Amino acid sequence: MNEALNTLTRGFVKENPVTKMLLGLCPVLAVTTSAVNGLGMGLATTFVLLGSNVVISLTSKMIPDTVRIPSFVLIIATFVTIVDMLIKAFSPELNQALGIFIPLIVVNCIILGRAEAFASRSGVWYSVLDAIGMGIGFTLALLVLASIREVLGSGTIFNMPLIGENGTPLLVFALPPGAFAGLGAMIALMNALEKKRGVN
Amino acid sequence: MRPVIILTIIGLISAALLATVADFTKEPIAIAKAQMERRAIEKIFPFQLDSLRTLEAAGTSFFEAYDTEGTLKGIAVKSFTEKGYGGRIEILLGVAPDHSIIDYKVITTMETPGLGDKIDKERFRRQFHGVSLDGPVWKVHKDGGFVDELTAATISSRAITDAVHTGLELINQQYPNTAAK
Amino acid sequence: MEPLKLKVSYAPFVRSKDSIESVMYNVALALLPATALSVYYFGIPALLVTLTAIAASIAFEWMTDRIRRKPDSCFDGSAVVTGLLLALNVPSGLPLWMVVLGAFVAIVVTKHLFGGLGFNIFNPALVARVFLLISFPVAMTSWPVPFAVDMQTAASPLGILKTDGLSALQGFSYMDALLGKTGGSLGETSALALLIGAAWLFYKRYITLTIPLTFIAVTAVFTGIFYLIDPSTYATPLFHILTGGLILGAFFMATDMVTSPMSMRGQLVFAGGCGILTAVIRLWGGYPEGVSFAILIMNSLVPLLDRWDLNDIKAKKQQSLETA
Amino acid sequence: MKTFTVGGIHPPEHKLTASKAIEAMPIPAEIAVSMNQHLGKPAKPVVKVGDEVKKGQLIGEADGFISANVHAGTSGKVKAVKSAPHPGGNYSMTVIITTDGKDEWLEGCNTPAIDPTSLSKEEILRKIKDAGVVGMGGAGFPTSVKLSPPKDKPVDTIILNGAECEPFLTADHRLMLESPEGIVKGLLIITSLFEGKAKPFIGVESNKPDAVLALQKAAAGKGIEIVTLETKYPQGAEKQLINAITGRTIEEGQLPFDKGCLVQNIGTALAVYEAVCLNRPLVERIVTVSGMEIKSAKNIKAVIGTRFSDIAAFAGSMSEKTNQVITGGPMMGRSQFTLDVPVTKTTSGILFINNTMLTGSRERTCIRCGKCTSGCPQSLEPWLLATEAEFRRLDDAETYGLMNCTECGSCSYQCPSGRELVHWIKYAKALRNNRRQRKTA
Amino acid sequence: MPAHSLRLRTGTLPRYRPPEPDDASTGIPVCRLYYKPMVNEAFIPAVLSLGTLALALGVIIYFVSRKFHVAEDPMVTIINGVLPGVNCGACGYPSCNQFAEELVRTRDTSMTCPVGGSDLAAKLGDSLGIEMAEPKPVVCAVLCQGSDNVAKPSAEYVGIQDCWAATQAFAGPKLCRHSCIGLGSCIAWCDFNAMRIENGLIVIDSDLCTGCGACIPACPTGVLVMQDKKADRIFIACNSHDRGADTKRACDAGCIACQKCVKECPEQAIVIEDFVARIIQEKCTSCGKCIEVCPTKVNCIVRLNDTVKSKQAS
Amino acid sequence: MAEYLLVIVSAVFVNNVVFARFLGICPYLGVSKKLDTALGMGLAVTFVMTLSTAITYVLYHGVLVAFHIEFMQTVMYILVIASLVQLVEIVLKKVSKPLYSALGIYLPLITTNCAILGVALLAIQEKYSLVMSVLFAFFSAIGFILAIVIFAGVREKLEDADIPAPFRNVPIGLVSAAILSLAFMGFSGLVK
Ligand SMILES: Cc1cc2nc3c(=O)[nH]c(=O)nc-3n(C[C@H](O)[C@H](O)[C@H](O)COP(=O)(O)O)c2cc1C
Ligand SMILES: Cc1cc2nc3c(=O)[nH]c(=O)nc-3n(C[C@H](O)[C@H](O)[C@H](O)COP(=O)(O)O)c2cc1C
Ligand SMILES: Cc1cc2nc3c(=O)[nH]c(=O)nc-3n(C[C@H](O)[C@H](O)[C@H](O)COP(=O)(O)O)c2cc1C
Ligand SMILES: Cc1cc2nc3c(=O)[nH]c(=O)nc-3n(C[C@H](O)[C@H](O)[C@H](O)CO)c2cc1C
Ligand code: SF4
Ligand code: SF4
Ligand code: SF4
Ligand code: SF4
Ligand code: FES
Repeated sequence: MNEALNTLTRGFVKENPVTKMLLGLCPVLAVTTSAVNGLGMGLATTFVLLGSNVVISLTSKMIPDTVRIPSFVLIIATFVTIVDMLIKAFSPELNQALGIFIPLIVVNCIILGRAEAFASRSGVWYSVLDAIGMGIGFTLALLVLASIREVLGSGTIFNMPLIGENGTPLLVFALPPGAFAGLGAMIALMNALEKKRGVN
Repeated sequence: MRPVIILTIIGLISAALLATVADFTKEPIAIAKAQMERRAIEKIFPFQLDSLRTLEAAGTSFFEAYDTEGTLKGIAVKSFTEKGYGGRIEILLGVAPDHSIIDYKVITTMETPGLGDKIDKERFRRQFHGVSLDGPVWKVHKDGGFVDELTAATISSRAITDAVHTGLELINQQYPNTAAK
Repeated sequence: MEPLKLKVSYAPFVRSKDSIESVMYNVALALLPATALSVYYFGIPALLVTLTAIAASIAFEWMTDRIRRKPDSCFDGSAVVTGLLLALNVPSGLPLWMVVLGAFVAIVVTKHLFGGLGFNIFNPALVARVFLLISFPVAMTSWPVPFAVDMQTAASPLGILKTDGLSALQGFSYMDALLGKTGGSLGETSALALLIGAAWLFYKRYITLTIPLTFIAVTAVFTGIFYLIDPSTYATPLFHILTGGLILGAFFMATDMVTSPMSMRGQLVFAGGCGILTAVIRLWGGYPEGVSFAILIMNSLVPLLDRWDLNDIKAKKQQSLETA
Repeated sequence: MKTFTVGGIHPPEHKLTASKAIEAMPIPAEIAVSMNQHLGKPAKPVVKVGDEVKKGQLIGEADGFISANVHAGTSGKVKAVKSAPHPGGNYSMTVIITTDGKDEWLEGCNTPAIDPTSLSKEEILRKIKDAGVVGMGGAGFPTSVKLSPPKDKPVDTIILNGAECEPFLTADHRLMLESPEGIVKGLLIITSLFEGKAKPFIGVESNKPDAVLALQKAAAGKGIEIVTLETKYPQGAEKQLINAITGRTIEEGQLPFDKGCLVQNIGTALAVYEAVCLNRPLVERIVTVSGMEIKSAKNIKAVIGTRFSDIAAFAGSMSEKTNQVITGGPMMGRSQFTLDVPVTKTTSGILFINNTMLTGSRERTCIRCGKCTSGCPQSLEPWLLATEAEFRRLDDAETYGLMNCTECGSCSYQCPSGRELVHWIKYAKALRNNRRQRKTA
Repeated sequence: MPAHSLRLRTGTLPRYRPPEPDDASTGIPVCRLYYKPMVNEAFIPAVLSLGTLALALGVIIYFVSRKFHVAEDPMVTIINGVLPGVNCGACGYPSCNQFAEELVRTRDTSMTCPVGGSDLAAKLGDSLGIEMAEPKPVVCAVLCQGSDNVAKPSAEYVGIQDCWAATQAFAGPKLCRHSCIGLGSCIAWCDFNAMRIENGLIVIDSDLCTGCGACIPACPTGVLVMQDKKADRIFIACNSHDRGADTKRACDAGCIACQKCVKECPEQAIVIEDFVARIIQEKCTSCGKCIEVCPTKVNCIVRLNDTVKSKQAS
Repeated sequence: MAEYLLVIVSAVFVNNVVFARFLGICPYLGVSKKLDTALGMGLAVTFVMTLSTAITYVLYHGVLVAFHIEFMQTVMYILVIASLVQLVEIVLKKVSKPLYSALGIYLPLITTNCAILGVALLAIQEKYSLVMSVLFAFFSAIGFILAIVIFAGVREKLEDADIPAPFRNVPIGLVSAAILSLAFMGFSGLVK
């Protein structure tokens, strides 16, 4: 049980896919202009991760090496397309905000990475835990970065205004430079915290 | 040949799955789109609208809004301009039957958040309320017109003025007989 | 005789009088005419902005030294120069908290995160300026009018050119631009005051003229070509030289040795690139002024330009080995 | 006025002793003659404790091709043969002699002048070798070896180096004023070895017009060209001197004779004359004793082996502010950790200074100002070499010309950040050599 | 939730009912999901096209990979995975990878990785199916105890803080020129964090030291040497080749070559070489008799674990 | 002509894949430690990006649109890209050892480089013609090379810099990228 717990939780912080493994950074940077978008992207990715991890852990024994990658991406792409269509149908606003980055979940390195590194070598149960753990970690990272950017860049959080009409938000945080700098600061912070913990 | 067969099988399953899901979601997707539109129009018009008639003409869409009694209360039109700071801006313009502006809403914009995208703010939109085509000069203040431009976003202000003006002209062409004068 | 306490060090045992301090404080001195003039034109707010920028820069320098447990560098003059240049790059009416924020971006983010003096890739004052410009476009483009009584603002000549076209510039006078009686940031207004300072730096050999002259010449040629093609929409090259931050940028910011190439060849490419980018952004870009962006973009190419020289040294060595 | 084309600096000259005539220093009670006074392998001591020696007696024998004989500087008794501090900063095998005050020459030494034209080329070279003459301009390369270049490298230019570009030093200057004839004679002996195919030059910096005059007088009609050189450091460095006088450039890895040149210090020329014509081994030399912290700065003629402590006493002792004692000039010299070190054949000066650079923080980061590059006479990028050294990228340092650096110190002098550029370069060279040795071992 | 209702019945799929005309006229779209055939109009083309594409690509990959197959020894990868991967060079190869390649190529059982020790040797042997020789465990020790309060200083060194740099300026800041200079040039070469400077003297933690030997050539004065990794190993912790009197003047812990230990040693395991005692390790039984007779102020004969322990305590 | 020029300027500078579109960030950060490897990655990306955009363009119009199965876009595209990458890798390994050792190691990384798929999708979204799509893909890749090569230069220089420990490597890389994208904002407005 301990191992299961570990499989689940390590993705949260210790092996966080974004801040530690530096995977799937494009959506992290691109869609984090508002907390809602970050959350939506995180959940969509988690869903795909879960689906593909399950299917791949079940089928990997049957898939020969020569076509391993094409098969995996095919499976992943199927889930992504499903998510895409579901979002379009049930949350057109989110669809508009996430745009091209929904189909791009396919190439989010986290998913293929987990498929290759974990799901194809582990049982379903652990693959599910891994997917959920990593998904939560990813969502967490997105949510944190998105909240910071939304608060600083637009002066709102979950679209609720925090400053008055005349307040001046730090526009850069809504723009690409703010995304890069915010992520950089976040990773540095994680490094610093980890070092501190390591010393104690 | 096993790899080939496996890959093909995965392809077949995937395609079958997707086709099914696509078919299921086709309707909801279309509806969701229509609803987004309707909701946008509802936001423009201050009254409770009942039925909506869509008209495709002049390369754009017009929406006639009726109240529960079936009287025409307003017309909305999709209009756009290419002159924005970030390029194309699309708006939905709503006018009263006398062709005076009720309100507009920006549908798509690439204007800078916090700057140019303030064209969608109530404070800026307010100045267009009640204005119609051949009242004032359709330019921003700086160029001698009636529109108070946003600070540091003259370009966006000009663009939106252009888009609204175009929209009014489209409606005038489409509904000449209902013109106020 | 008392046994002497001798100290052992390595040759040479005499050193020139130059130090980081002497270099930096001379740059600050060279900026004094422009600063003084801007205070004369824009009054107390300009003085406040300048003092705040310098004080905040020194304070942030001191704080980072503390945090990083480094020997004090807050009075080596580089923070003063950065602060002063930042002040000269912003409108005189800028709220002081924005100035402090700019100093933070310059000193902490652009300089010390990269390792401190000598390691920074980008020009700190310019990063701060661009950061402020993009964060607070309204505040950063509200240029107070010289001798204004009630904080009246006006667009800078380049701003007018960008938004309203050449025809709106009827009243423009080259003399005013030379003396600085136009709207603009603290230091970019008076070309003359800046040139006096630059002459001092050149006389003291703290700058060479390769970068500034190439930069200005390329900008002039590029804008000149388009002026000749269509004088009714494009402004004259002289207009482009005298307005905006070209003089300030070319003589004081592109010359920052930390962020510019070391070899003559590299400097030519660097300055040429700055010139072309400045002209392109001014003529067709969304921003009226391109000097800051141009220098920053070329800053990023400096490691490659340096590397180009090093590869050449290596290649030459290889060649001489082969012939030998 | 001629000068070299690339780089160069202008440090303050501080030639405090330019007008002080050479004084002979009395022989101290004890001298310490190092076996390592030259480039190459140290000499082998050939005396034992208790041996009586005469002035000019061989006490150390050249050991190998690049090595040189060492002679006793005065008469006395060998007190010890042991490892002792050396002005190069380390220790070396040293013969310590208790002097007897008689200063008796060994028989056959210090004879009346003989005519060098009566000697064959081989005899001249043998005499130079026997007398232990080595380059007195700094490196101490055995002169007899330098004077026998390979046959396939014809020498067409012989240059006497009277530049003395280092601040403070005036030993060569005084020598040119006081013994111009000996110098010229030495030069003519050297030239004669090349059978009239080589043209002799003497290069002197423009800050010594009196020396130029003296040499011109002594050399009149002898086919020697006296060249006045711009006062610029390092005018006296071999490669720069050759460049200034002939316009040729010594490439990396080349020796002067690859470009048909031969450079000797003027002191070396005098030593050659004395060895060949007067049968005097090299046992004394001119030393500039200077610096702000010594009471009476002067030029002295000292017996090789005289300890710095004795010299300090002779020059009226140093002030309490002294914190560094340097052999050689301030640009290329070495600081000493003890005053027990003796004068060697290459000791051109001893400086007593208060180096204010030693207090407070010295080295800061490079601000890429390029001053070191513009000052480097070897067209190197010193800041780069120093960085590569700092990160121990020795191969890279080597491709950027590490071994081409003459360690002139112009770069460190110029650097506003107080970077220890030469020291880093020296460090890289040391690590490189160590690595080489281990590879071949 | 969107305004329209989504009703799904369990059991069978609901039947699809096209929207009624009046729905359109009111403008309020109503969506109801009813049963709908599995095979819709997009189904056939989708399945066919993706199937064909997958088939085609599969066939191409299959044939191309057969035709262009390149043989590679997977063993190198396996060995690489087993090796520590620190590229310390102790094995005599510049990198772990080259060690692996060479081992796979030659299957030379005498090749050893000192860092990995016997455990690793066993693993390597298992992977390759051969019996590997076991490396003798060694550890680095310092032949000097001249810390700041023991060794006398010569002059104050001001300059680049590095042992090699200091030796370029002079013989070193301690009067004894054979001593540890104490500026830690060696530390940068240790990949295992086993070295530190205390009181101007290098200290090696023999628990962390793997005996890779990377530090040894990094020391300009040569005070680092390899010793067998044995806690009670005895050695002379001094490197001074000066005469006794000079050594004594320079340092309290210096070997003055007094011969007492030589005479005391029952195994004749101690010799004096160039004014310093040396223990012939093959003969030494670690009896410790020599330690008792050494007259120096700070005993220069030490046991390996004592050096580490005492210094760790201080 | 002007239209082509605009697409080029837009793809390289104004809407640079990395700084403005946030595509291909993983290799941008991961493979930029050394200039040579960065260039290798850039070239590999250029090759695959151009080729795959051309193929997917044909696939889209020839199959997806023809049969009204646009929803299969993602699946088809990624299958093509993944197979293409694998094919190129296999062939290269056999045919040209030097080219393989130069580009080979980057090829597997490209499958998960979202810039490839992103650009292929964008070309369709922007309704470009075939020629325009290929041009767009090629110059987007040039934009990627520009970004990654500049960045590699910066990082090589930063190697010697005394950067605060938590910021070493990736964080300072991101901060540099932030400043770079700040500088690239100067191009905004150049192309609408
Ligand atoms: C980051 C940034 C984004 C901008 N975005 C817009 C914009 O969306 N709309 C706009 O009209 N101007 C925008 N501008 C400002 C224009 O460049 C120009 O300065 C302005 O439109 C004219 O100034 P004015 O309105 O004060 O006359 C932006 C400026 C910056 C710095
Ligand atoms: C290994 C070696 C061999 C040399 N051989 C010769 C030689 O054959 N002829 C010569 O003129 N100089 C020779 N030199 C001497 C150098 O050219 C140079 O004069 C000497 O190192 C002293 O130079 P410095 O005082 O400028 O440092 C040799 C030097 C070295 C290190
Ligand atoms: C930087 C530098 C400066 C030098 N300055 C002098 C000098 O002023 N006078 C001199 O005789 N030799 C000077 N030398 C030594 C010469 O390079 C050269 O070794 C010497 O003149 C050869 O003559 P020698 O073998 O007789 O000593 C200098 C060397 C260097 C590297
Ligand atoms: C000629 C010269 C120009 C300088 N220009 C700038 C500048 O534009 N911006 C700045 O922040 N610092 C400038 N400095 C100061 C200093 O180099 C700068 O703080 C460093 O870039 C910080 O590492 C300059 C210094 C000199 C000597
Ligand atoms: S010491 Fe070397 S690098 Fe420095 S200036 Fe002299 S020759 Fe050039
Ligand atoms: S002189 Fe000093 S600061 Fe200037 S470039 Fe050279 S090393 Fe750097
Ligand atoms: S052991 Fe050697 S390298 Fe290490 S600190 Fe001592 S002297 Fe320096
Ligand atoms: S005498 Fe021995 S113990 Fe003392 S400092 Fe020298 S080497 Fe070290
Ligand atoms: S998510 Fe875009 S390249 Fe990894």
